[in-house]
Amino acid sequence: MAWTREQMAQRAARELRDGFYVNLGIGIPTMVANYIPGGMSVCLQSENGMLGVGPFPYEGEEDADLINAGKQTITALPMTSFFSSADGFGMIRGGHIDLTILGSMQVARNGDLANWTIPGKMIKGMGGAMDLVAGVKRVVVVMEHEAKGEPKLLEQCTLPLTGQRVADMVITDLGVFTVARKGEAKLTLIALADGVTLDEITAKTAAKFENGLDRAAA
Amino acid sequence: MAWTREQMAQRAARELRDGFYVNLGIGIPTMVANYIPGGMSVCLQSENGMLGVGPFPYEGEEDADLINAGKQTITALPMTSFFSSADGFGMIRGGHIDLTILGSMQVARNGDLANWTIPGKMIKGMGGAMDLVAGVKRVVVVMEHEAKGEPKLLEQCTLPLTGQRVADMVITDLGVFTVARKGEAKLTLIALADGVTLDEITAKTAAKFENGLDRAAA
Amino acid sequence: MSKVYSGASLALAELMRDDMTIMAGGFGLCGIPSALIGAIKLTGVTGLTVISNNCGVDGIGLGVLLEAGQIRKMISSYVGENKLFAEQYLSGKLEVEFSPQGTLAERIRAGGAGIPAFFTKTGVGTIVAEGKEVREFDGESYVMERGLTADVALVHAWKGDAEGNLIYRKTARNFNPVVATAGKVTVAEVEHMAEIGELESDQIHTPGIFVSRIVHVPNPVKHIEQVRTRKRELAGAN
Amino acid sequence: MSKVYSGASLALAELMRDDMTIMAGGFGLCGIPSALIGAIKLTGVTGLTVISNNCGVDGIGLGVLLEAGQIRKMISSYVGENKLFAEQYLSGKLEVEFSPQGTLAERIRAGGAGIPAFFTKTGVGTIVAEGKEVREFDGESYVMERGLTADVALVHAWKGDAEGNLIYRKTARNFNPVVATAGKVTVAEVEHMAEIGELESDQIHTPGIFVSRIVHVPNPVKHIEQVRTRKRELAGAN
Repeated sequence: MAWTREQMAQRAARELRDGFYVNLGIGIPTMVANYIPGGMSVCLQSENGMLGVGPFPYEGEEDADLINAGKQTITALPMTSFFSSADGFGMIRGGHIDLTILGSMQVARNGDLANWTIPGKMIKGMGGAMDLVAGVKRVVVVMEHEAKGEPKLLEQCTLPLTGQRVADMVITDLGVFTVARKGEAKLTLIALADGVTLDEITAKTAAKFENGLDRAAA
Repeated sequence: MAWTREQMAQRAARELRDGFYVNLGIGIPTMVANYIPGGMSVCLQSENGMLGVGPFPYEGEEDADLINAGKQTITALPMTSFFSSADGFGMIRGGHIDLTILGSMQVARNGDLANWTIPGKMIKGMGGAMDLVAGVKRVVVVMEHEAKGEPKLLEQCTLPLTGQRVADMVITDLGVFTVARKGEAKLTLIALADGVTLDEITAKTAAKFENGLDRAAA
Repeated sequence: MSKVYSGASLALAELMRDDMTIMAGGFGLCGIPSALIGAIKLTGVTGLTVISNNCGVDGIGLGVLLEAGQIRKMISSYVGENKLFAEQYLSGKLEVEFSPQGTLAERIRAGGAGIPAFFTKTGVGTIVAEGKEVREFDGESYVMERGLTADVALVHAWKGDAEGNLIYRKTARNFNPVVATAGKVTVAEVEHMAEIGELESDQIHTPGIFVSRIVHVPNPVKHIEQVRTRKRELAGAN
Repeated sequence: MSKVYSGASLALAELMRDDMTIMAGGFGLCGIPSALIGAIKLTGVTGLTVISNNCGVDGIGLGVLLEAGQIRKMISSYVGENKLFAEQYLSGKLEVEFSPQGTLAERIRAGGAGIPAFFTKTGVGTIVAEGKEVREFDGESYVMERGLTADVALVHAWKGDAEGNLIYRKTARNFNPVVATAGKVTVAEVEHMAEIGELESDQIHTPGIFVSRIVHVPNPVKHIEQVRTRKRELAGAN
């Protein structure tokens, strides 16, 4: 009865605000673009050098010179601008992107985030993930609550970190948590997926969290 | 019988090489552009954001959006490119400019250069001078040998420095000196202006120098 | 949420306060945001720290704010064209921090790109390096310089659109592209307002993300500091 | 002294030697200097250190040099698309230094702009910061990263001219403009060779000063890693 991938994307889309510049990661985060509320203007950035990412091209209209950071063919919009990767990451590092929505392998109670490597497996590299979590104003993680029956929300990450105390919110198939990036570590459950109980999410979460459901509902 | 300003510029022009990217300071250095040898291709950079500086405009064709680093109206050439000041100084700091020719108030035997301020007078600021002497591959100074009867080539600069050990060559109205930028301080006279004697230039130079006239002539 | 404002004063509404830090593009009088500077004068704010390569000339550009006594401190590379500047500086009314021009441009770029500090050869062994860390890399000495940001950044562009995309013209580009990145709020004045889509995506100098507010200022008066010309009969001689 | 060479191999003549450091523009297979990479294969040089965001895929782009055993070390942010890479890495034939993508882009820009080191938030508290200086500025921690340069830098542009001026197309721009600034010698391959004056001065992405050699490579084969499309009947739904 947990949320589907589409529902997770839909929930993440509620974090968008009119006028936001947003960087979307690969997978479920990409799907968030399908749920931008009507009338809301949101501009998507791709760190490889593009502001104003359009939808996938029609079949036969793919342009090898026009790809997003996931190396997928995309299209431009009338307001699109292109720039270098150095400028693309200047935007990110300089705090000009309002929101990034990305996947993760683990998130700790204090907002530590691990999503780039599993020791012992072939290391692929972190790509732009470390820059995004360090530089973007607000970091929303969208991920399955568990991986092969193991919780992904932990007291401490066991995988090498992508960033320290960088997550602001975690949306899983079971619910939504907010994370304090400053001060004492604090994870707060603010929503449950339809049909998910507090007991169930507590059982499947390896990090202590506060119950903020009442406050959120109020 | 010393060299005229035109002759000094002419002598400085002998330091140009085909394919060089060159930044010219204000005053006599600007006149060097008039003596680029025929058939030689030299590209002038202006640090405010232009590569390929053309001659002054015809009367009535001045463009307020087209000035050099001396804030003088200029023209563009077919190969001209424009860029930001950050990029203009990136070229300079990154060692992409082959040669700069600039004026100075003092040069020391070890290549120290002082050309931006006189303590006690109103400080105007260094503009781009410190960047140029620190970043350009080769720095040629063109200046009067004396200022109000005082030598400008000294054992040590008395004015606040623009850069430490940055001058490669000094061209004055009395002669030409090379300067060692690395290792022991070493100033070498390699040419005398027409009619100037070794005694005269020695008397008017407050820095010890070696006589390299024979070697230069050989 | 439109970025387009119908006048320079409106474009600054609720942004200005005493003792804030502002930044302005331009080199000499070339590419300066004159209309926005004029609007700042009208707000009457004082105690400003102003980051800009120059400080205009008497009565033009930032000289207007100097005249009105609104500037407390300048961070510049060269202020030689301004008599009033000398007076206020010598009388102690005005504080000045000189940064070499290339270092200033890079400090602004760094500020906009989230880089708090970097090393440069420029200024090593000069008073610019006094009080700053000097460190050797690969046998050469470099001085550490800090990034710069501002509460409000002002730029002048040739063309812009409602998205905030900007294109500059010739050497009027100068400091404007980096200044545009370094303001908490960046306000742009543009000579031509284009329709969305009119500016070619590959040719935009400042992507709209950096610009919060934009105002159309058609046919601005442009001043030239050093008119230099050649005579027509000399054509070909240069 | 013409910068124009009539073929990719000629454009690399006398530049390549064993154990040198090269740098290549491109992101994935987009905007990569394929012809120049092919020409490096033909030179047979080995022991290369290669600075590039990715390492191509098997048989395409830098994958070609990997296949030929010419690369000793990669400095990249992501190499996940290359099976051969994994093999060579695990067998100890290949050394890898990972740099976060934004840090890598900035390190290359810094190298080209004469900046030996800078501070960034990216990677603080991760293995990327291990062994590097971490310092606090205004209450936040930053890690010091070093600039990067190369003996030879290779870029791919859309248009170029004999002066070395370059214009890139869409997201094929990516790392190319910064890579162009960071080579002791930079070699550019261009899809279209323009006459001098044809490229608009305000629209040049890489000024000619950065480009030592240029070669015209018309109609290059371009590969796409992830073809994603929408169906026509869904028009308007997105």
